[in-house]
Amino acid sequence: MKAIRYREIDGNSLGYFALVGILGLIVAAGGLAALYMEHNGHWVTGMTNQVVWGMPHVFAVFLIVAASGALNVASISSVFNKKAYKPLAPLSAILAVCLLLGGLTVLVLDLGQPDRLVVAMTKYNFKSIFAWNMILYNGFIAIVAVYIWLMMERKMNVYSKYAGFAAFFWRLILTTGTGSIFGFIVARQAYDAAIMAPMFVIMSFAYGLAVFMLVMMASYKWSGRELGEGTIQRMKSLLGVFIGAVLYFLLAYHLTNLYGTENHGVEAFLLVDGGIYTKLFWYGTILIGCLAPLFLIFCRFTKNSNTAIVIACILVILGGLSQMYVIIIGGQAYPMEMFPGKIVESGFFDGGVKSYTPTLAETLLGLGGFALALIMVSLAVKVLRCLPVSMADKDVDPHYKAEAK
Amino acid sequence: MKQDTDMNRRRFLGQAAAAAGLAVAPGVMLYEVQARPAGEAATSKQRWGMLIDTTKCEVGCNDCVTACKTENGWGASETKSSTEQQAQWIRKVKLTDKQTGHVQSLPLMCQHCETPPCVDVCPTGASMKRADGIVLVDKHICIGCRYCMMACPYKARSFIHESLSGQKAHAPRGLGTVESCTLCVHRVDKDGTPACVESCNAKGHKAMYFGDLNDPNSEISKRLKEFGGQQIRADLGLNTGVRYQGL
Amino acid sequence: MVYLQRHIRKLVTLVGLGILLSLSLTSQAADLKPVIPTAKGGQCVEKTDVMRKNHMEFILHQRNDTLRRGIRTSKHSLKECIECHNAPANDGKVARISEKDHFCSSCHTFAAVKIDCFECHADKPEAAQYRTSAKGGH
Amino acid sequence: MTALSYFFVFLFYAATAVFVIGVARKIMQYARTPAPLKIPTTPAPVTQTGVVFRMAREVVLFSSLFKSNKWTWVFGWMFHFALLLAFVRHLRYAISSDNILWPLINNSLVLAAGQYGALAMLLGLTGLFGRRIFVDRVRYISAPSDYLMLILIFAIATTGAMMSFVTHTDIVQLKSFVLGLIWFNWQPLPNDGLLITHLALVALLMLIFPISKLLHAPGLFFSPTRNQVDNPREKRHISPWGQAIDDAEAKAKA
Repeated sequence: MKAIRYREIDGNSLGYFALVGILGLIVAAGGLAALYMEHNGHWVTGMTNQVVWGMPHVFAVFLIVAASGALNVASISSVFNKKAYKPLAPLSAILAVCLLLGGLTVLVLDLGQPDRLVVAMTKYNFKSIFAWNMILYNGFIAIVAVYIWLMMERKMNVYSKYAGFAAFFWRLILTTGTGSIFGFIVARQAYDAAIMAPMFVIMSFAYGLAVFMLVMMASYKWSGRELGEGTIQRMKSLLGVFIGAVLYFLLAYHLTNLYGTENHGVEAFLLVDGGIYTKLFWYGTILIGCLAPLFLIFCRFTKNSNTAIVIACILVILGGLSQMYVIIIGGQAYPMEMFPGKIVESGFFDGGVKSYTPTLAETLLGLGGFALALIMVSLAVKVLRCLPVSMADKDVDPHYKAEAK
Repeated sequence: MKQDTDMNRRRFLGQAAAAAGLAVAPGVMLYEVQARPAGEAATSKQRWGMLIDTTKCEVGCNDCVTACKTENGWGASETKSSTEQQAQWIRKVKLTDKQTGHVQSLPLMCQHCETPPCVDVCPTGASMKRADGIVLVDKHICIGCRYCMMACPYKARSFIHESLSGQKAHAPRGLGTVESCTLCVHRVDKDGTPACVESCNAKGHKAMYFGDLNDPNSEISKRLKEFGGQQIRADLGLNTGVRYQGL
Repeated sequence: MVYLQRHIRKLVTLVGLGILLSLSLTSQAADLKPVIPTAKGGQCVEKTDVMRKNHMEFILHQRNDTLRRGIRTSKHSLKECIECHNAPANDGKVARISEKDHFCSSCHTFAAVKIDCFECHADKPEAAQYRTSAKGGH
Repeated sequence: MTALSYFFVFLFYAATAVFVIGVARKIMQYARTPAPLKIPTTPAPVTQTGVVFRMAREVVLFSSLFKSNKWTWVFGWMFHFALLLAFVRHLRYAISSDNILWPLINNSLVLAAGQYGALAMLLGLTGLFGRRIFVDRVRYISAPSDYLMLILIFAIATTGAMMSFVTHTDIVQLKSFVLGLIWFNWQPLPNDGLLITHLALVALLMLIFPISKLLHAPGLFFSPTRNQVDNPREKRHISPWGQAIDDAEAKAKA
């Protein structure tokens, strides 16, 4: 195994400019959508006083959760000392920061008063898990930035392990915090469950790794560098394990809910007769987001195909977005139980299932955040030495020869 | 204009009376002045609350809601928002028992909890509870994240979805911030009664009582002591300031 | 010398552009001071030079006292500022915040200081009515 | 009008004259200085348009500095960008509401960026200062004027930020003063210690700018390693005095 050499990608090809150009257009569209929303107010969105969080939050929460998971590769190398993952640790950390920034941008631009960001940064209510999250997000960016610096500055390399440890623990807390945003809401039937926190941690592992694998495979394919089968196969198996864990947590979440009679209503809504939410859960999350990728990863006809793995990663991401939609929007659409045993009617939509139809503006804002994260990664690999020149198995795999025998 | 003149006259008389009360002799009051002086902060000696007798609340009557709209200036000003986006500080809810078909009616608004979930979750501290138990939104530092709306078990809060103009001087409200029932805090601070309660009494229903829950001699305390009162979603243990009878 | 002349021509062009730019930066009308509408009468709650520098601090302090603690003194309250400084003219009408001759806008427009007070707060005394014909709007 | 106001009126006219004439003279000097050889740092653009892009990248992103030292780049770029934001915010004192540029100035995003940019500026300056103190190689080559410039700009930024964040000044009267300067209709300066210090330091900066290292601002454009096209084979590079020798030789041959 040779010493790993890092170099910027050239980034002068037509393909690179096309990529940055297309992403830039999506970012611009998202920016315009945000301006439009702020100029008019939220009446131009599908969000209402009944469904108060919408499409922007689906994307923002997904990106934030994926950000934490994108750090997987770096964590595995620094914390669990797996040498094969080490060369990709800088890319993993950079992707994590970019995804988080993308998600936070969406979250901030959706605020009713985005120009009061300074207020949000200076006034904290420490009882609020939301305020905690702001500290967790900023802290994550700071810690991972230091981590990236320690990994990229050769003479500081020896210390990168400690920053890796810090980042690892920090991001576990971060995803716990994000899950708790929902877990701590006692008011709504679909939330108010402690399992939300660990479930978000597990989801972050799967979504983050899927995004990372796509970014890694694209970077190597499009820059004409070599990426060994060993790396892909190793990560793909890991992804399979994470998807299985997500399935397990979903099962546990719904089974615990079903045990209590008071939750039968909301469970029936999500699992049986909730219309779009039921469909999204079974087809989106379970079929597209879990079972199909598992099949692609472990079935012996597809498991060695890189195309199948790319498709599996894309499906995991789509399934993740769909799961976020079910949790965030579905959880709000189900009526709050204020008067058990009564039929409730009012001039403020009490009693019935709330409707939500996202408009173009809020969807573009969400997509813009995704594109922003990806464009930042594209620029980062061009200006920073974070991508190994070769990820060929013989260059990075410490057990390569042993296996080749 | 007529109404304004009346208001001014009333204010003038009130001030004159207060001056007369003070003028008799230092330290001697002819009558007990109820209102807290303007320069004094609200304290936890009081806890303002409301009692709603659902047996007296008439199905189909909307007077409390109308009075609140008139008093605080919401309802007519939002022209672009859809009905699901328009503000609703107080609403009438009709309940029909699934088993017996018994029908009840009640007004529902911010319940002014002792331990309000909205205050707990607010990241900036804009959601706040005054010392005397009134739960308010400090719109100066509200960033419009709507987490309080997610957390409120009563769906009592509204987000303003469009630019407003022509607000009432005593009820500032505007784009991109969250708002809810203030218990007519501007009236309460002048020893007044919330507009909804006043309108309910004016109609002769007398289904709503307002007063100090900490004062055992207040009418609301006496009634609660005698007849008891329920909280909506009592299972959450929020110790609401708004109580219901006959629920 | 050809070399030098070429560069001098460039320089002259640049300087010319610079002068044009600086001219465009300056105003045509050259109002050196804002026209501040007069108040209802009497002395303001603080001295003028103190108000000019610190009115925002007073209002900020008062807003927290009023909203969070229920202290409703009128001395530094925005409502009272408006009562006195945007009092109805002879025709009984008042200016809107969007007009240059509203008391607050007069200076805030002049110095380009953005305020969002009137997104929520009333910009006129409770009883007063707006003018129908806006003048001096911006 | 107090004597102090008159003094500041005079000071600003004098400082502006020294600044404009001084910098113009320097630019003339740079323009006249011969570039005898073709020495663009490669890889360099091979067309004139390419050079414009390269120069733009240099001016906007400090790309050479980025390649050579990331820390200096972070703080340096942070400082310069914040300086731009602060400059744009200050334009509101010099232009009126009927100006075409007014919408740019009277814009909450730009105004807020300018205000909080002050903090970024101070952070950037602290970094640049720390570099001169803590990095051995840089400390060795630092001259007193290097420190002086940093301290001067730091003082200007601090006094400015204090007027924004700590104790306010009467900016309506300040704007009257500035407009009075532009329209030769002098107005009194607000009597405020912080503001007077701020303005005096700015005038000092303008006075010494033409003889200081800050001339790197116009100087960058005249840097031959950056402003030359990489086409020595396609087009022969002849310096003015080289041309003279060529001409003389040609004459002699003829």
